[in-house]
Amino acid sequence: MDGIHDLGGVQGFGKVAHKANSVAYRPVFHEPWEHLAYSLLFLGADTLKVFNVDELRHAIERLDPRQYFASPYYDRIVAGTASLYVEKGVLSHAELEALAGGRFALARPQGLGRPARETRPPFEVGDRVRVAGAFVPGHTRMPGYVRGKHGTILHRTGVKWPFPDAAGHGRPAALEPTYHVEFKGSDLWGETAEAASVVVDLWEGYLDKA
Amino acid sequence: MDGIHDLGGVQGFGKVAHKANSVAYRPVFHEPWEHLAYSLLFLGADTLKVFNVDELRHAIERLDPRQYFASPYYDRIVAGTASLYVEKGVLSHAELEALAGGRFALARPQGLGRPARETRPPFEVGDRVRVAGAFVPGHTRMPGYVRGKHGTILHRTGVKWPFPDAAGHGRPAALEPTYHVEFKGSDLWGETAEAASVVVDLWEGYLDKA
Amino acid sequence: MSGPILEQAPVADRARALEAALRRRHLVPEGFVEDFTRLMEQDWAPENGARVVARAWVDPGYRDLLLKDGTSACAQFGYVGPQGEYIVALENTPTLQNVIVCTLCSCTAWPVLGLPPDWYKSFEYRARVVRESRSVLREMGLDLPPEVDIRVWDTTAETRYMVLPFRPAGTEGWDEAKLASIVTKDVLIGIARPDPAAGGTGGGLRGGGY
Amino acid sequence: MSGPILEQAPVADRARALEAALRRRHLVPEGFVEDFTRLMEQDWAPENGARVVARAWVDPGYRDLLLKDGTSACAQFGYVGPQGEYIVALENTPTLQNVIVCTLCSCTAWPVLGLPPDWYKSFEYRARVVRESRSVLREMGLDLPPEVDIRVWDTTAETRYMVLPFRPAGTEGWDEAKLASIVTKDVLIGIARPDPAAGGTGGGLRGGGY
Repeated sequence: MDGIHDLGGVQGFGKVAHKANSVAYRPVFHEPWEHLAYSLLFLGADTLKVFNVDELRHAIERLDPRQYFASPYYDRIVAGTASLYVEKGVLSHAELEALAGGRFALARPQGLGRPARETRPPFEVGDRVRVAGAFVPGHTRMPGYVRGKHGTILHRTGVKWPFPDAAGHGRPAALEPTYHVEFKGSDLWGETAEAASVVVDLWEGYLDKA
Repeated sequence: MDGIHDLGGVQGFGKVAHKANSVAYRPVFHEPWEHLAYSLLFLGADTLKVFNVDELRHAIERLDPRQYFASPYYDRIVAGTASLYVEKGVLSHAELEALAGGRFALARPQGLGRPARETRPPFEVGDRVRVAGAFVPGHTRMPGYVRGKHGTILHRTGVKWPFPDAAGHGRPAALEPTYHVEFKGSDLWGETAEAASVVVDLWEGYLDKA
Repeated sequence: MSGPILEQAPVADRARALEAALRRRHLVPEGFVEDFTRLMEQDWAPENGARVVARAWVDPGYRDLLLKDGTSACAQFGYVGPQGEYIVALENTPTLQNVIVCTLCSCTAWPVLGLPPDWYKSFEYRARVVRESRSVLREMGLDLPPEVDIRVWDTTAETRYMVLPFRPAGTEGWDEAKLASIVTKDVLIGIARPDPAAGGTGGGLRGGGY
Repeated sequence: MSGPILEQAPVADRARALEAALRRRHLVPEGFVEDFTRLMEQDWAPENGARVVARAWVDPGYRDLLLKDGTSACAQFGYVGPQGEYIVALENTPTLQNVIVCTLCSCTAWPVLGLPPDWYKSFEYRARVVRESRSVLREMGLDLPPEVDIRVWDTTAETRYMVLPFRPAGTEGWDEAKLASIVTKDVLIGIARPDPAAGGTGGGLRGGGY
């Protein structure tokens, strides 16, 4: 989906609040609850297998855009994780709000997602490809800034993964390799581009032979 | 600029909070300060001529994206208007904060903008045109969703206006007509489009003959 | 990171601070805010657009003028002023519904429609109506049959639009005032159609009905 | 409209509520949160990636393996686990700087880089580094000469990247531990280059220096 989480290339943001090598990275967590965000996420995704990480990503994308923008990172993880526990019937929204002592905003409803394409011959390193001009209402891992763009295959992964546009909706997902596709900076951002190239890791189903 | 104000087609938003013909539109203002937003804006733009409305639009686009998303409409007008009075040297940021009794967030700095193109022959009704694939770091009135798209001229305005990519930065701006350009819904949003067409009002300088 | 950015003096205090700073420099002419507020609250009203529509329904010559030169047609009633310098009327038919939006900010034909309503300025409407037009209209109460095409007009330049609805059956013999009474603000924006059952007995300002 | 959406119980209370709800259903195994937190706080650390880099600098065979099969090379040190199942090392040269980002969320190679730092997760970094790479790096303290190309890697699928910097002059004769001491988290992400002047006397965990 073309959500506000799809931030690549969005203009109007200020400086990154960091000077290279100037900041201590410990302690890893800054608030006494932050460790719970990833812990309870991986409890659900890995140990309990109630949902998968694609669904978690999509749950965060389904937060109201105002909530997404106003919430710090681990708050978004908590909100997305809680949304899935509720949607999967493990917990109820009412009990979460009772325990929290106030409103506990969850994600907006999800749609159906979409299956992977039919199997096609794989691409090879050096192939020119075009990112499909698809408009996907649900979860996808194709950032908007490469839609319809031409690039070159640098690498095909030796492992296959579930197609996220299906997996992110909890439906069966075909396994596909992904490709490291290099796009010329000027093809993405015109003369304002400052990188020689941007490499995006794209599922096979997002690509067509150029 | 490809800012977060460029909302056309962004997904993830919920229902519009309105039922057709069900809501009273009076009183026009809901808070006792809201009338000041447009009043002080038009004082500066029309009476004092300290800035123009393109600059005001750009000032709002230059608000921090988090502020933009968290602020109600008239709050954004106040913030943008105040930013321009300060940038033009009419008021100082410090006095605004002293009078407000707290922080008064203003817009992020602006860039240079860009001039209009050289004059070219005008387009005619029925012409097929292509929106230039430009990546404009400053103010522009070309919404991102038509960049590079093909459309058809429905109308050329009988009046010319300052090219906003220049005017929005307070620099001299050539006058150009605008064109009502019709884009097929499916050309903009693929098979998910629900409108037969979208008509966008575009300055001549945004267009090339297809 | 998001917290500090959003922490500000209340917007009411910031709006008053902006006014106070301008006043103590004697930059606000006597009565300026009061006069401009009266324009916004009283003079610019959807009843104006309704009168234009009613006249076009009963006077073919005026209708032709309205469609050819909306600005002049509106000026005949004295509907002129800011955000009304170049008015274009969009003609609905039984198989075409025109809908107005401003995705980049919230431009509206103030003199004939009044100030834009809250929902028109909402992120939801701005983001969705160009892409999910039919769903948005249905959610808002206008469930168009599939044979009706939707044409969305994005107010990205200086043209200000008003919708000219088609005169519904059941209004035969009505006078202009009665006809105007079924042309609401929502009808003029294009998210509703005139409802003959709602026809009042006269024109003028109506209460909470729209 | 934005106010009510953002009003919630404090995130600390919501995170604790989620934990409490899961615990009272006995869904949280004994020690699960503590063990996972130890992994995040202690086991996954940029010192791991630094050791990998130092080994590659002194052992050409290991370097070849790292560039051919990063996952296996990291597994030789025991650096395996979630978000480290498919590791690809990106080789810098004196004229090429690789930079890692995740524009859609904040994917990172946890086992070798540690959890992503705050700035990596910021909207600023995610939005800007794919488009304004050189400016962003300069602002953060890495002012690359124009002859150095930038290649940005967007972590949009399951590949997890680490940057293999080139070994700087002035480190001749250093042992692996000392070499590792100049490979910071920022170096492994690609927003800094190793600084021989910062070389410590041994490996292991360092304090606030990075």
